[in-house]
Amino acid sequence: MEASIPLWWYLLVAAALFGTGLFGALSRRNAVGVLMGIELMLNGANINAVAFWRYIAVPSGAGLNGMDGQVFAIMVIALAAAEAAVGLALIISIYRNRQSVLVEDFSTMRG
Amino acid sequence: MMEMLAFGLVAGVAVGGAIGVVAARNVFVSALWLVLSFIGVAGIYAILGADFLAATQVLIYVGAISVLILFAVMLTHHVMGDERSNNRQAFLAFIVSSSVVAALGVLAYRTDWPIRPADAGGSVVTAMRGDLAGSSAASTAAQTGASTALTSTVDLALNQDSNVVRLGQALMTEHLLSFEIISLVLLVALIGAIVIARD
Amino acid sequence: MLHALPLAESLAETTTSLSGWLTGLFSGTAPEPGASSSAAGIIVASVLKATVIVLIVQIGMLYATWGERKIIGRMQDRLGPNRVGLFGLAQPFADMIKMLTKEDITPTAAHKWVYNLGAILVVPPAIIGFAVVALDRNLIAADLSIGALFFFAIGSTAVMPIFMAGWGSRNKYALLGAMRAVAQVVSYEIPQVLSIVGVLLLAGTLSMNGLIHSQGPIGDAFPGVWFILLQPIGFVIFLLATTAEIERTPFDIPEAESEIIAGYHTEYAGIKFGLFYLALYFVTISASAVGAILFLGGWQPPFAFLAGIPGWIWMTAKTLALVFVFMWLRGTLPRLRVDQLMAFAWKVLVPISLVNLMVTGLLAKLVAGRAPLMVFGAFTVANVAMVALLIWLVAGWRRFNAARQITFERPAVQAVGAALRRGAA
Amino acid sequence: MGENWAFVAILTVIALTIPILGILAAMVLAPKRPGTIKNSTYECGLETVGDAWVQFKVQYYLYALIFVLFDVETVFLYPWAVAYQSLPLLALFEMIIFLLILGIGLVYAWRKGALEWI
Repeated sequence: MEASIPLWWYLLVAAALFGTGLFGALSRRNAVGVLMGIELMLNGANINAVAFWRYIAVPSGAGLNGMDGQVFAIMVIALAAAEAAVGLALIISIYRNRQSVLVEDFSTMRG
Repeated sequence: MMEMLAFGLVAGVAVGGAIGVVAARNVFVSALWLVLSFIGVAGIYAILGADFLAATQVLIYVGAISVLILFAVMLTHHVMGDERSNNRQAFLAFIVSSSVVAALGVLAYRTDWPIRPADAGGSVVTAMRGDLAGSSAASTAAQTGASTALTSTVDLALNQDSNVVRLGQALMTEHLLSFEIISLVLLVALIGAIVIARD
Repeated sequence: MLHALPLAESLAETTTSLSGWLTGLFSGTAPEPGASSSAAGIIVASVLKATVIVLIVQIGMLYATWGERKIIGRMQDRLGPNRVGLFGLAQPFADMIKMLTKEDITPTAAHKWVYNLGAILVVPPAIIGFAVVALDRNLIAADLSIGALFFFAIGSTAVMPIFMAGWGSRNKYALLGAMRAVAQVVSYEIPQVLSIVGVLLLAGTLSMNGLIHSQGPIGDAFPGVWFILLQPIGFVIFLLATTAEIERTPFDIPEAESEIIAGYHTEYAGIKFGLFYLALYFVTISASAVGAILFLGGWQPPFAFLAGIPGWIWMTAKTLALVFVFMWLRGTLPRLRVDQLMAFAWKVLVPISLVNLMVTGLLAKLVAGRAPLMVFGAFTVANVAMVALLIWLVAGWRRFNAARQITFERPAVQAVGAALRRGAA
Repeated sequence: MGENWAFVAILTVIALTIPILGILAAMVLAPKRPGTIKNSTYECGLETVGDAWVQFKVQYYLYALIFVLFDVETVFLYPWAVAYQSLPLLALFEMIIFLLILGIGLVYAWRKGALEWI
């Protein structure tokens, strides 16, 4: 029962989430929507980390605890929280200055 | 069989939610789809045997980050109505992202992953709870358990209770530096976000 | 409710033995927890268990509403419901029929999907938490290794339907109520999850049954050391934070009818309003049950010689006691002022629970392996010291505030103060 | 392990059907007499002015912000607490450093008035 699902299924789902997030990040006009796309991409990466933790042989010994995949995923979640906090604060700040959250309006840095 | 069914269900929820995120025209509705996708990902973690991570995913993503996103949506009210949600690059973006998915999928399928043999060995780490009455015997047992967990060959038998314990040990030993740095990152993010949002 | 329990027990035992029997049949080995069972067995057992849980919870909820009205009535020198049935015992069913036959209005302005989904989704988070509640030694539906965290994670998702209800109604007051409700719920979630870290630290597990086992009697003569004895501050914080988290009085500002109509469920009528009501009582019961497990020893009897009484009676009694405390709070305390609400969570509860957690950590290392009586004594001394320190700090802070107010109120004192400040500068 | 999660999944499905059944029952039992006034937005009898989906104060975002970062902190606290008995005393100080650093954030938010209710 444990290994009835092949690893690549998980990787495929992760890739699908990553790809959908990438599409969202590239194509949304709303800056909050772009941020949601980035969160989806991070989730896809996290699924990979946990799937590898579960499936891939780890070299034994070396004082390893064998929890690297999960620790990695937790760190990513923590960083995603920090990223969302700062990113959304930036969007709110820009909105208050320019009354818009559409990314094509944020082009003052263009040469 | 049942596991495959469960996997199909949660994977469908995760990917379907993700598609909803990019397809919805209203940002608020888009955020609700995002929550659904997060729940699906939590289900995938549960199937993978990462119980703690599944709960964390729900606690942080569904319970916290989504709240942050929804509050941000409320604070930027111009976008509440339906709108043309995609920009002119949408077609190009679709080609790029679908080719990324195709490439990753083919790679994942064709690579010969070094899968570890299914559940080799029994559980090395016994339940490490020592109750409070916890005489010295209990605590020494816990300590020897800890040392075996740290030094013996890595055994991923899914003894869930010990999984959380080992996670705590990993955070306090091998990953101590990243653990402490995370607190700094969170502090900087908090201060930065307060400064930026209040200005 | 009491009549339903033996039935539940026998049903749960039947299903457990059923799945165990199926396992043994197919694998040829003795069933053990965590071993893979047959899919059909698991599904049948799960559906039965889930139905039983939902029925018990439903009846418990109906009589919790009745009990609350009776208790509050007594506290306010009234009789409470007494017309429908004996002692008004049929009142909840009359209410249910009323809810079902009332017209169900969807406002024209509302976002139909989000509005209706909000009412539907408010119920599941309140029910799913019961999955990890242990009624007796072997009577736990899903003894997840992360039980306590699972409960809080499910509880944290309850903000989503609130948001959906408020936004979907497209009503200023509903949306304002939703924003305030979410801000309050998430603020009190932090002290709630922090308050039990001390318990986890002492028990060394997150599993609900594991937590109960570690509160068992010590030897034959000693009573069980419940965590309320070692973590009284944690328990009080847990109780207060939970009251706010489930938006019960005195923390019910998000739905304070005197301020913002009825909060995020202003626009809901009939059965959909009933669903919000349902969810409120569900979470009251489940939070009480989890409080009983974490701090009151769950199904463990208070004294070893009382072990003859079945565990589920203890568990039910403790849960009902905590439900009563929630109702008592509602009958006794006035509603908090809005500006005190957030300050109380962040400036009082969070710092106290952080200090409590560090002290507990230190003590747990210091007394590890000592005799139970000494452990208990050390914790008592530490708790008394912490409470004394807290009282001293609060008193000092109030004196400081009083002194500052006098300075502002009396012109002469103010003038002297200003002169002193000029001199200093 | 698997059966526990299977149970959670099935309980979720049953928990979803209860409100749906309730609403379906009300559809059959409850009267339906809609009217323009009855179905209008409820504001104690006043005419509704402007859209409800208005802009809110940034203060709400600040609560959510502090909440998210402290929620992340609990995720690190729980495994630490569960593993605590098998860890040396040093772990306590490692956690105290972690909490102190985050505590600075709380004090900062406090001083900047991010914790005041509007």
